[in-house]
Amino acid sequence: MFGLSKRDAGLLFVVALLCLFAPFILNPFPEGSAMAQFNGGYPDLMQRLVIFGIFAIGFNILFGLTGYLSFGHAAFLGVGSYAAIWMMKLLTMNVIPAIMVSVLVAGLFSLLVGWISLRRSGIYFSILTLAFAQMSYALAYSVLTPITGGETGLQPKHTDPRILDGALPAGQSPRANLFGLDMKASTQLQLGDWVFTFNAGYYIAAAIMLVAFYLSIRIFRSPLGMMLRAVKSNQQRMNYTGLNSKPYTLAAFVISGMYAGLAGGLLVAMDTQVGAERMFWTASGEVVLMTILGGAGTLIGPILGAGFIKYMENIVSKINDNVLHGWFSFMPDGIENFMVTIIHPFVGKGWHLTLGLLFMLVVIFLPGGLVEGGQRIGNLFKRKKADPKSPDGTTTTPAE
Amino acid sequence: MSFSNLTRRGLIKTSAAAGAGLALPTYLSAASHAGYTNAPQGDTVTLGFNVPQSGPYADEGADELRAFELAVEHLNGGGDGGMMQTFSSKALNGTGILGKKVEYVTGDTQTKSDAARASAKSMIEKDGAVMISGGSSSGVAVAVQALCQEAGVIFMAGLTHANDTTGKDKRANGFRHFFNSYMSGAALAPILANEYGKDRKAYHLTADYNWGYTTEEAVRSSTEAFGWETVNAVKTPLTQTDFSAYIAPVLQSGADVLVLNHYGGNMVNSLTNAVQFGLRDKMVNGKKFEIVVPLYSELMARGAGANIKGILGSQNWDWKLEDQLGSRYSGTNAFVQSFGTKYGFPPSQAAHTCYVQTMLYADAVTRAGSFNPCAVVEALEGFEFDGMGNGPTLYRADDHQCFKDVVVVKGKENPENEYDLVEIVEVTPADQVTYAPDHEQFAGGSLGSCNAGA
Amino acid sequence: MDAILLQILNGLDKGSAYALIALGLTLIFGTLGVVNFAHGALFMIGAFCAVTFSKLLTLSHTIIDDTRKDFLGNPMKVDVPYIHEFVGQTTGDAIIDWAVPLSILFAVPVMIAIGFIMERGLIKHFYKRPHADQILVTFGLAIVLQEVIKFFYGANPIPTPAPAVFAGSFDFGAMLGFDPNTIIYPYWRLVYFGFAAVIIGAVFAFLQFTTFGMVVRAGMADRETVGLLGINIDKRFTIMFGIAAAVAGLAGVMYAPINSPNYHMGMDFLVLSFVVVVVGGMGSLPGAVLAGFLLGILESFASMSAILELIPGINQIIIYLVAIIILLTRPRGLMGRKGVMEE
Amino acid sequence: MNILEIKNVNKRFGGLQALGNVNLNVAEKTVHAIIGPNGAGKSTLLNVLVGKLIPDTGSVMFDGQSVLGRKPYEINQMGISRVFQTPEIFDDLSVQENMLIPCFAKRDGAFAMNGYSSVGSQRDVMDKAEEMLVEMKLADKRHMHAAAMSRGDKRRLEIAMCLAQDPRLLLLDEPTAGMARADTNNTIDLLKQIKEERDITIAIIEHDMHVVFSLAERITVLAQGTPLVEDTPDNIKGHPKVREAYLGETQVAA
Repeated sequence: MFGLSKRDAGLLFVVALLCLFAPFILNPFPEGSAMAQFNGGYPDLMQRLVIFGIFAIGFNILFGLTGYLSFGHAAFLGVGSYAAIWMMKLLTMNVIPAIMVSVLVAGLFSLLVGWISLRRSGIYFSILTLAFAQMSYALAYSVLTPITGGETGLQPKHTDPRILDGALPAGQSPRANLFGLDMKASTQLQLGDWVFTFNAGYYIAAAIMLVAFYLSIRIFRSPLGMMLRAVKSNQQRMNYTGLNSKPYTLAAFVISGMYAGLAGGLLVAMDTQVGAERMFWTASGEVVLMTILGGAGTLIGPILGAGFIKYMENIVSKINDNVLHGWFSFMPDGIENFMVTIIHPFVGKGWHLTLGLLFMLVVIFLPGGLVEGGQRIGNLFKRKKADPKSPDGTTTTPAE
Repeated sequence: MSFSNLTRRGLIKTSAAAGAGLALPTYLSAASHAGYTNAPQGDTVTLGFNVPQSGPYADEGADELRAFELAVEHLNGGGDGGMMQTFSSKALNGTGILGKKVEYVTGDTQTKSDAARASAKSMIEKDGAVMISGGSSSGVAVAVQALCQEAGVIFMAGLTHANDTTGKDKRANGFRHFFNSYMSGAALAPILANEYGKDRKAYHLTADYNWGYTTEEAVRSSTEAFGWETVNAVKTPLTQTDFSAYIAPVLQSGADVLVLNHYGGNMVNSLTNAVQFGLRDKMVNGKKFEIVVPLYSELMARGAGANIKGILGSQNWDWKLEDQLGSRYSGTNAFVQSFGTKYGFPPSQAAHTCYVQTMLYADAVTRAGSFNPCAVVEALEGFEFDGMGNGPTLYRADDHQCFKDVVVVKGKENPENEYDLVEIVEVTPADQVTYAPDHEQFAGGSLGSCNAGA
Repeated sequence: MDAILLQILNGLDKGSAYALIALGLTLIFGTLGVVNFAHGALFMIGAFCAVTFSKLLTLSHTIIDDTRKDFLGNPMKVDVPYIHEFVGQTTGDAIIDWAVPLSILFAVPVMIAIGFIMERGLIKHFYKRPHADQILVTFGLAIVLQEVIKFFYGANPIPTPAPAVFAGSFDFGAMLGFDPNTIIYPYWRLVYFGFAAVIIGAVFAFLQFTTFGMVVRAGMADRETVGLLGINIDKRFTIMFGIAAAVAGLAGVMYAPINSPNYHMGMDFLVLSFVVVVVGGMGSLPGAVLAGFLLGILESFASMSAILELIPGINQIIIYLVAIIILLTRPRGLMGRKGVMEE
Repeated sequence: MNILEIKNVNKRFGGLQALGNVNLNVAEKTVHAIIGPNGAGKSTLLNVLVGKLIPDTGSVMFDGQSVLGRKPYEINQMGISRVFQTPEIFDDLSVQENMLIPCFAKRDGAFAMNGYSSVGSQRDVMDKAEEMLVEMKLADKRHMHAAAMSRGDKRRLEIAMCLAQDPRLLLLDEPTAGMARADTNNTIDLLKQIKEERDITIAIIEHDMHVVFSLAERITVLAQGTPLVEDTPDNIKGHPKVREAYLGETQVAA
């Protein structure tokens, strides 16, 4: 199907189903119940999950396949975002030109950065990419303020020219749209105590994510993907097999830069604003963490990692003591307060602590990331003895 | 402690069909609400408090959150009512807002505009918040204000001081109680001229981002009007931690005043460094060298420790105002009393502004008789009030900026405890810090019109 | 001229801080082959050792003073440090005043212990894992460490002043014949410079002149061979990790008066220290020191207003720009060896 | 006809003369061994041939074209494949993938943006790789992880990968170094088979005299960076200069 093997097509199908039914899957708890705090099925988070999924999928093409660890990919995301918002300010609020230009601009910028940084390998490469990203961030925050808006960032305003759009009716703010379909348009479905939200922007972003995922599967299964894994495995043998590893790594770098630009453009399409912090080194580090946490070099891993981190950031950080008291209110007062005291450091303002602990636990116990965790659970159920040396075993399959 | 479960949109509770769970699916579009975003249904209303809980401003965020919780308690009739006793508008009566019990959700802005917007969006989309408040930087305030404008909810800014928030980036759905860079400059300049003389040479170190730019511009133009000369202005990176390279050349320039347009960690470090260099012990041009920090908070003063002693700066409010300057600032003691009783220490200016913003919002809704953002905007525009700790105050309709007296403070020489770090030098009356809505430092934006959302 | 002298002086001082932080990082790289993203956190914990120690010194009991009122009108609670009761107020205040230098005595055992626990409990299991895993696990650890500090000390910076005798600054200008006040430098920063020089010298001497150091250096050059010689290199590596942690911690302790410690100061220094180490060449101790001074001096020059007028914003990017230029012209940094961390 | 002509090649490393005036010709379709004691310059010479080192003076012509100044991958594309002392294969890939990569390099050249069609759909390359796997008796290990193979199999795979490119010159750098006797004999048999079945020139650098004398048609003896003698194996065996300068050591090595 679609030129994919049965297994890959199955994976794509599963991801497509997950995307389609995300509003249900992410909202498992009824409204008003204590557990509703864990519901993530609102448009902004769903959009972020798929957009950062795209970012991580792209990053994985570089890092997962070639092993080149870029610490500057947030710069491409940021540059894509700035390109998109400028399209919206100058041309039209339609998201199509914004997204296309963001991919293009990020691609060009990554070509430049990659061309220079790929002269070095290992940690030297990492530091070069980090240096470019930090320079982009520092300049965008300060001297480039006329172009980037600096600290306050850029948002569409009434007064922007927008030459392709007609004048806005009085009292309306410019809204990102796809040929008139507002990205914020939502429909709600109420089933008993449950409420599910279907958002236009989310489904557009999810569709783009599926295309991006499909293309990444094709790259993984193609000779290019194999060559990129060869780069990671043994560059010496590659060169002595008549293959020039430089253009291969550069291709991977630019492709992943374009994915980052696409994610940046989509972020703007869904939420029309850009701030320079998007390019700070911690943002670059975040996509590294997403990819490793999910399982670098695996197909589905980066999406899982991105979802995991963004979900933690948006859900756990919002749990305050009030919510905790709500959860444990059925207990006697003493125990209730005790439970709240125990959990308090790990939620709300302590969400970073939980994240840090989870990073450590995953790396220590699941070296292959969340994907390995899934495989282990799967193997438990299958009760099958997996030979770790065989290519179908858990530790060796390079592209699951 | 009892607390009912947080609800989203509350609409489920009232839906008769909900209980059965067998009813046919009901299709709702956002537009079928009461004509504006997140119209509260049922007997509760949800407010969103979006403050920095991680990152360098986490402590300031924590103080803001305390104030919000206190405000909610007072609105729902708990505690001693705080400023509701002194507030000139008597619309609020401790039964929530328009009879609906106030509930709230919290989020972490991380002092990053992206994270702040994500958090605010989750409050609007998931929790059904009808008003967002909080924040500790202008970048976040501008980003969230723009979001609230698009989404059709009210934004009551927390601590944001850059001119841009009610200048080039102002929005109809956003309101700022806190003062701004221009006001700091205008309030400080006469007192600086008075204390340090009119023949002074100033050297500015400015944080290299929007707030820094507006503050430098404001302080420069105000002090130059009093005869000061600006010998140099150097921009410093936000990520700088060691300012020695910027401070070392100050004395060589012949300047006799150093103005630190820095906030937060930048200010704590640059001031500490400047004092280390012994600048304050020097005599230049026959005058004692002085350092000025246009805006500083109680937390920054605490971070700077003994270095803050004698440093002049401006504040939006101080908890000693009413005790020291009398009943013009009524409301101050009421607030300090209830905050101090609940938490054991006096509130910061960030806490004050967040508390007041919540009260003002609740009052505006009550007076308007509706949660509709456009009705709230109308009720707040041009609203004159008193008894909220700042003396008579105006929410100007032209730019949604509050105009009130500005407090000029000085680091205390012998603080009695860690909450008693500043002393009030003088209060610059509101009319001296008022500017025309089209003042050049605020040019380039327009409010647009209010957006009620779906 | 005086402006340039001043910035060189300033750059040397800044560079000594960079070099000191980078030293421990490159030591761990070189000996253990581990990319330690928690190194910044060790620096931060060092600074908080100073904070903790001065808090311990000022440990107080509370008495109620009925003659004074607090802000709510209740009787004032006054804290009296125990140390005043033990050694009298004057001596007690003098000891509190010297808290930062004294806390070195407290920090060294604490940091070595933390280093041992980290290495034995965590890092040891990651020697053979990919660098990416090392980065993730140490980054996770760094987050956990700083959140723990934040939980106990809050997010606000905590002023930790140097002893009063080091307040103020030394006038080099007057000494060299320039106008007074043109080249001044704070006493405490000069102390820091000297301290950094001593620590760096001590680490070098330790590696150069002791048998232990020789084995470690041999291990840095060729780990397998040393292992084949039957030397228990693991134990030595644990000790090296403890030393690296102590060096980072001491850098933090003495830095506390320069910038008030806060819980995220480690992250602020992390990127910078990595840049320093890489520019110097992975695993090269002299390289790290050289790069530290080079970047410190260049950063100081880039912040001069004459240069900023010429190239606006150069102070924002100078470190990264220099790193790029050096890495492009010298593939393994200033003094890096081939094959280290290039895979 | 000579496929490889090395003329007056000199290479110094600081004060060390690694190669001194090397003149050496390899005739087409022969097996030519280069022997010599440690430090004789064998590896330096090899590195010059594959483009890893550039000599200070002299010329190296492959099939009438200079290889000097070309990158290793360009020289490989000219038709020179190299087998390393320790097998250099793609450890993280399966045996089949290892085999596919040289086949793609043969078909598509040094770089091709072939990122959309799956590997499996490119039948010509798949078939070629399969053919090689069968020929080299690796077909049953097709799905095995390359790193998991035995040393002998890795060597076999590496040679197979080189052969898949149909090189005109196969360079072998001590192909049996560190191998057990049985593996060494297998490798010798394999190389003999290649020599018989394929139209190929083989240049071999070897320590092990057993290997050299079983395979080589001509032998060059290198000592201190300079060719000492070049002759047939039989003559080399009896050559007094060689015995004196070299064979004493080889007996130890063998």
